Amino acid sequence: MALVVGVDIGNSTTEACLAELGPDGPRYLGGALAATSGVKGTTDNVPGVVKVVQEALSRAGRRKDELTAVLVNEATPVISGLAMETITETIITESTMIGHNPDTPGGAGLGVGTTVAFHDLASCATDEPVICVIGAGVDFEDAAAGINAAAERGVEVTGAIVHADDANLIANRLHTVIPIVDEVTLVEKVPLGMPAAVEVAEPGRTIRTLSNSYGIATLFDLDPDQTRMISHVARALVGNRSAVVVRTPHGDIEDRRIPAGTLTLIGEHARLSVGMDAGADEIMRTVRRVRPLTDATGEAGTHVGGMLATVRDTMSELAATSSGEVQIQDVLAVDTFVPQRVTGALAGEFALENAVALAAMVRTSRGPMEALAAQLRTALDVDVLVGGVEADMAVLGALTTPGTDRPVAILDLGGGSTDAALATEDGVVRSVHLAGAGDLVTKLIDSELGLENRDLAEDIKKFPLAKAESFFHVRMEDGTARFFTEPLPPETFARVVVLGDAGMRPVPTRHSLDKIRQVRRSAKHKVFVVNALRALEQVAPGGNLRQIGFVVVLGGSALDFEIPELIAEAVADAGIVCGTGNVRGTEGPRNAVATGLVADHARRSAR
Amino acid sequence: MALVVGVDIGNSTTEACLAELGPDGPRYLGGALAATSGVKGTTDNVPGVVKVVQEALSRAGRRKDELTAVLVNEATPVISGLAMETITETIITESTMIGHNPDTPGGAGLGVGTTVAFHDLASCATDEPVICVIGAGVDFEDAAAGINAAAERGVEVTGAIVHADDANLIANRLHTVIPIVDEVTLVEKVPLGMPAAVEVAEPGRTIRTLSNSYGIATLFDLDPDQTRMISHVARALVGNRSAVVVRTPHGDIEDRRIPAGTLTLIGEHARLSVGMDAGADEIMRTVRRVRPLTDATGEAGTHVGGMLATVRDTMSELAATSSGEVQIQDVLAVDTFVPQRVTGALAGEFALENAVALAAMVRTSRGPMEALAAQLRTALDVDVLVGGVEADMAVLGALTTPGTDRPVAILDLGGGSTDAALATEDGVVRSVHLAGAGDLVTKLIDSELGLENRDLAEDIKKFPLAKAESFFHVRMEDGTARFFTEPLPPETFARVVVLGDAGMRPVPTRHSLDKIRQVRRSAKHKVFVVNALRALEQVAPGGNLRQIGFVVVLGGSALDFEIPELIAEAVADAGIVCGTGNVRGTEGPRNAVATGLVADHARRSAR
Amino acid sequence: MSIVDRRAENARRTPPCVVARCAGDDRLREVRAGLEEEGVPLRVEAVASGDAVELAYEAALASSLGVGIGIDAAGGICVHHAKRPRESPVLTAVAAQARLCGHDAARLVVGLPLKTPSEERENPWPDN
Amino acid sequence: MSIVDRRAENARRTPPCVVARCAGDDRLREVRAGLEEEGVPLRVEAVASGDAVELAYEAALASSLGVGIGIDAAGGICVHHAKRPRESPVLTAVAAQARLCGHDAARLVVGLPLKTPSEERENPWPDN
Ligand SMILES: Nc1ncnc2c1ncn2[C@@H]1O[C@H](COP(=O)(O)OP(=O)(O)O)[C@@H](O)[C@H]1O
Ligand SMILES: Nc1ncnc2c1ncn2[C@@H]1O[C@H](COP(=O)(O)OP(=O)(O)O)[C@@H](O)[C@H]1O
Ligand SMILES: [Mg+2]
Ligand SMILES: [Mg+2]
Repeated sequence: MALVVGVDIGNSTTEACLAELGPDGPRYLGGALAATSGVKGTTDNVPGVVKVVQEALSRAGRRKDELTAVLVNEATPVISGLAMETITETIITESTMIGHNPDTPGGAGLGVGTTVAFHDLASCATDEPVICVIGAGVDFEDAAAGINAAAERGVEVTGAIVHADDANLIANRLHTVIPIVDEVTLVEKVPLGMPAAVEVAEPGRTIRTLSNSYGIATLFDLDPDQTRMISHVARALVGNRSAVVVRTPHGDIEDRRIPAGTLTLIGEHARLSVGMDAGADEIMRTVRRVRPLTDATGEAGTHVGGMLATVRDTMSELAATSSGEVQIQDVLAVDTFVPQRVTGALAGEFALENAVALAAMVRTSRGPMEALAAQLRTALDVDVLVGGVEADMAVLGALTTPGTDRPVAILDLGGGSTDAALATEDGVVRSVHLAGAGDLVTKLIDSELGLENRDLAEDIKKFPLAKAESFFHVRMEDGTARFFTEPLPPETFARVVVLGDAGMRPVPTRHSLDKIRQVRRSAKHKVFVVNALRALEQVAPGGNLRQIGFVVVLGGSALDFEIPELIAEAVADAGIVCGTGNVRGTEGPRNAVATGLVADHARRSAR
Repeated sequence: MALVVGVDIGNSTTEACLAELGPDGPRYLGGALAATSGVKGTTDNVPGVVKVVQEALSRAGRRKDELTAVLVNEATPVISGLAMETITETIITESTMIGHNPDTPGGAGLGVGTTVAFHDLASCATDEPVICVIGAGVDFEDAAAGINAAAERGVEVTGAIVHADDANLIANRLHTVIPIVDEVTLVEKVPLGMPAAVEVAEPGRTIRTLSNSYGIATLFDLDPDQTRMISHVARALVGNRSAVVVRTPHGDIEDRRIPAGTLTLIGEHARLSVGMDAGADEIMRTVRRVRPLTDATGEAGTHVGGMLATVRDTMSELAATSSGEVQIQDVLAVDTFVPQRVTGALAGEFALENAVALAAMVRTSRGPMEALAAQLRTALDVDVLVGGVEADMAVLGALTTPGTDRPVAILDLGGGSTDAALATEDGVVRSVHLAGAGDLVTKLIDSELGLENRDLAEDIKKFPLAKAESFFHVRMEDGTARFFTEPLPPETFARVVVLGDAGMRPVPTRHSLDKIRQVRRSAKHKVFVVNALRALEQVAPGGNLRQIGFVVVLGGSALDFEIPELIAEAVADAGIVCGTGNVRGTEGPRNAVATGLVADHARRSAR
Repeated sequence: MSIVDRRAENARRTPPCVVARCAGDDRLREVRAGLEEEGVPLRVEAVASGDAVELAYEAALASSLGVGIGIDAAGGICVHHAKRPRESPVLTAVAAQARLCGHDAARLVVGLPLKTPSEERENPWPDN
Repeated sequence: MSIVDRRAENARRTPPCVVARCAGDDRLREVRAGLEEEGVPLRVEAVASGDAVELAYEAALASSLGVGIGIDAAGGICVHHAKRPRESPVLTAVAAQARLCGHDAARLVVGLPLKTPSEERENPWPDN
């Protein structure tokens, strides 16, 4: 009996399936998996393939010299690139607002007056209310004493802006209650002698006057035109517990749209351009209109241009073709946001700027497979057969999942690309390769949370969250609690943690558990649900999802604890049975192509 | 100098504005407000009017005999009705699944076997794996001993289903780790001798196999048709930490759509019918298509029919007309969900059923105003002038808000209706009255959270949330903490509380703070953002929001801490300055109509 | 140097747990079961006599988790927290509710709402 | 009847607060300010001598909130929690960080992440 091993070289993972071919078809003996060495479809893959083959053999207790053949898929190189471009920017042209949210502002209420430096408080006139600006180095007792003394002299101090984290310390020592905003890092930039308002809400509440355009208009006696100008400020302050607005002569805060690059999409029948700042929906509508896409270019000198050029260059190097011959076959645009420091802000305020993330995919017709096969033959000293269209193989493998039947579609959710194929009842297979998959999800999580830590973002993607509520218990994201007998490290205290394989890992940000969870789920939705629908629509007969009976979700990202469920939910309305694959009833969503290679070989040998 | 008081009789609130009319226009002396007595526009309003007039006078230190005139708006009766109809129902035709989430399931993993009653464990055969079903009254030590004994005898016990909250107690006493689902109230209904699977995830994780159609197919060796049947079960189990699936011969779980009533919308030019089960979007699209609406009817014998009939009857009584003459002038449909007990469930499982809530509004051309005026004249012994179109008056009053200018639109967010008016530069006023406002928000919060407590729902609507994390501190919904020196009552411990005016009030449900917050905000969005856009679109010149310069938000619901901000956010893209009104620079969003009545009267008198 | 009383501290050296002081052990098994089901450890100290509230408060002070249970000779049970005033326990209950008392003692540790219905507690919330 | 030591309990009868035991009071004002800014009360007990970690642990045991601060004669500061092992304090710091120590002691009470950067603490998290 022949002993064969099917090997699937993926972008990230190389998988093997070992089987003995008998008269009743293949008898599967097991499999193995390892990280792909080098870029898919190149001779760099040899070590990875050797590893999985040896591992599959040794797990089954078989020797290498028993092996009849190694079956390798036609590993077409697929490269994907990611880029992100910010399309809005918040700029404070003059210092008009301080919208930050210190943990512990002091006092409560609303104060309006002219800004006066603390050191000038002793000498200031008593004819108008003042807002006291307390710079670095002033002790809280001195600050309180100074304000109390001024008040006794007849100066109406209606609020204070403080550099240090002293708001409650000062408030507790004053004879009257005034709102105090503290931790204003750049307090020296607050203009003096200007009308200003300070508002602090009661704990748990948000400000009501400075977040209302007409509230600000009332305080500063603004005319309708000035009110229109200030309305951006009011909107930026919505949801804050404390805020300061200073009325400078020409102060304004802008929501600027950054002139972003243009993406040109070249289809078989049409060629359309779309600005990056039009947003993801518009870009994707344009992609759809030019479909099938044959290439895409980005405006030179912009991020889009740079990004597409990089993808093209890497690809031309691999395929040993000129970069002009490399063609982009799909693009996925996703709306996202990036926390960025506000230009001109006084307390290190961040604004969430809008951005568009772009994934592009390049696919060559055929990589240097023959060279790879030759080197494998030498390394393993066995017959190596290259063959079988990847999509056909994946479908064959997927159909070993119990409960499936044709018409069946597979969704292979990888790291760089989302691949789909449909096998109809009469055996025809149609397939499509789309840009954007697990790596884009990780990138979105990383940037939307401002982590700048890809590894942590990957953990957040893969594992549930919890919050360490004391030294001895954590609260899971589902609300249940878990008790520990060993005290947790102080670094985790009151922090959100990821419950990874290696234990708890704190997330070093101020985001709440729920915010992180929401970013995680929406990133998965924006990439995988969107791509699943795009892909199924393209392979379904007549674009009609109702013609698909079963969808089997495969690939590394099908191991995710919520992605398959998000997709199943999205396609349920079309009457589709959708679930995570369970290849050969044992392998879960892995090993479909490797298994398909064996099944295909067995079928051919039997004929 | 004339002393006049403008009085606005609203559906919920009666407001007064007192002013002295001098040569330079009105000098405002203050106002007052009280609950409206009786239905707006009827003689029942007299006591409420008398109350606010007297209060306004006494606050300003003036006597009743100084009063020259009382100005009353044309209080057109507006009645609104609310109804909710469930359009889906989850039914378990045979006992196939237990998807409930006990707080403390035991063990972990997946077990498959035939269900056996605990008392039969001692005598059962050893040839197949079993799932042990432990009924009420079995002690946990006996349960564990029984399972251990069976295991020693060679019976493979792979999981357990338990009546009491005993899962960990049993799991801790077993020699092997098996998944145990507990607190199954109706455990006696679990069919015996059937193949079943029990899955319990690690703490903080969710089940992976029983929530996957192909997972269930693998376990029970289902063919594609059976897999299609079971796919509803898999979807219903998504997100659970534990679950049980029993394979009964014809067991199935259905997502049934309830045949709901039909709503017929009669417009000036068209008449269209739409099923309630088509959902809110489709109903609202239909409303839009027949606009202007002249009447609506509900299919007799259905909820819709009943609800519209009630509104009609109440109205005909008030207006002393026949109910056939009463006409419905607007309808707002909102998608919502209602937690409902699953028919046929074994552990008191709830399913979130889809529902549609409907608000309808009836308006007569003119109520018994003359009778009201006559009674008022007697009660106050002063001249009573009825006049001024309500919308005109509201605009006049709103324009006393600093920073506003024409073209200006007002949005009057009340309890039963959302009213809007637009005043263009040349003074023309267009107005519209829409069904659905604050009371509908309260109702949505009440039903979506399953509170059955309108008063608590009203508090949740109005005030921020917190969670009592220990006896001495609460965490606010914005993440900040607040420390108390007196211990909080045990009833609040670990519970979500509303921070109302009367202190902390626990919310007696299992919903997380974030879930409650999300329901609250989405209810406000579904009613007020939708209605604000509908209203502005109807009053804007050519339906173009960009033609509106300023929007002033008025009425009781404008006092809400987030509704005005949600609306401002939604209209910001159209370049509109939107904020909460501040009538006369002092009154906030209240008193616009009363103030407008005075301003209008002053203008006429000056001529 | 100040006088250092190490007795309490020595007690705390043991793994963190809820402490129960029992003048009777009638329903102790049920209390223990409630805690075990919730996954929180318990240490039991037998005493000669005492009132349930007193015993619970002492137990709470002795617990490194600040949660104590007192069981008096008549089977009366009290759950207390070290941060609360002595005279204001978390709950007092009769023997039949022993299991729930165990659950609630554990729930105080891990921050879950109590299971005992509030009418059965000392200071019911006015609104409930 | 068992011996009841009421000393610790008497200390607890006072309103709930963090306890500081100071062998020096150099930076006490700063520590106090940190707690006050966060809104958590402090009770100070002067002692003749002692090591900051020891003092902090004793203080934590004496605190009804379970949080203690120790200040040694040299100005070294330690923040401790009664539920932690004696030898594993929440943080130890130098006099210059007194204000942050006050903040962090308060934050242990109200469940907010600590302000002191983790490199300056005893058991830094391997990943940070
Ligand atoms: N347990 C997991 N949960 C979620 N995502 C996972 C898991 N394991 C791997 N992935 C993701 O799968 C992707 C790689 O998928 P894979 O199928 O191995 O790629 P390829 O098909 O390109 O070889 C990566 O984005 C990785 O983050
Ligand atoms: N502080 C508040 N926050 C939110 N909603 C409020 C507040 N005060 C009143 N409301 C809501 O306002 C609505 C009544 O508005 P109102 O303008 O008085 O009615 P009407 O215009 O019909 O007389 C009710 O739904 C009530 O819940
Ligand atoms: Mg502060
Ligand atoms: Mg349990």
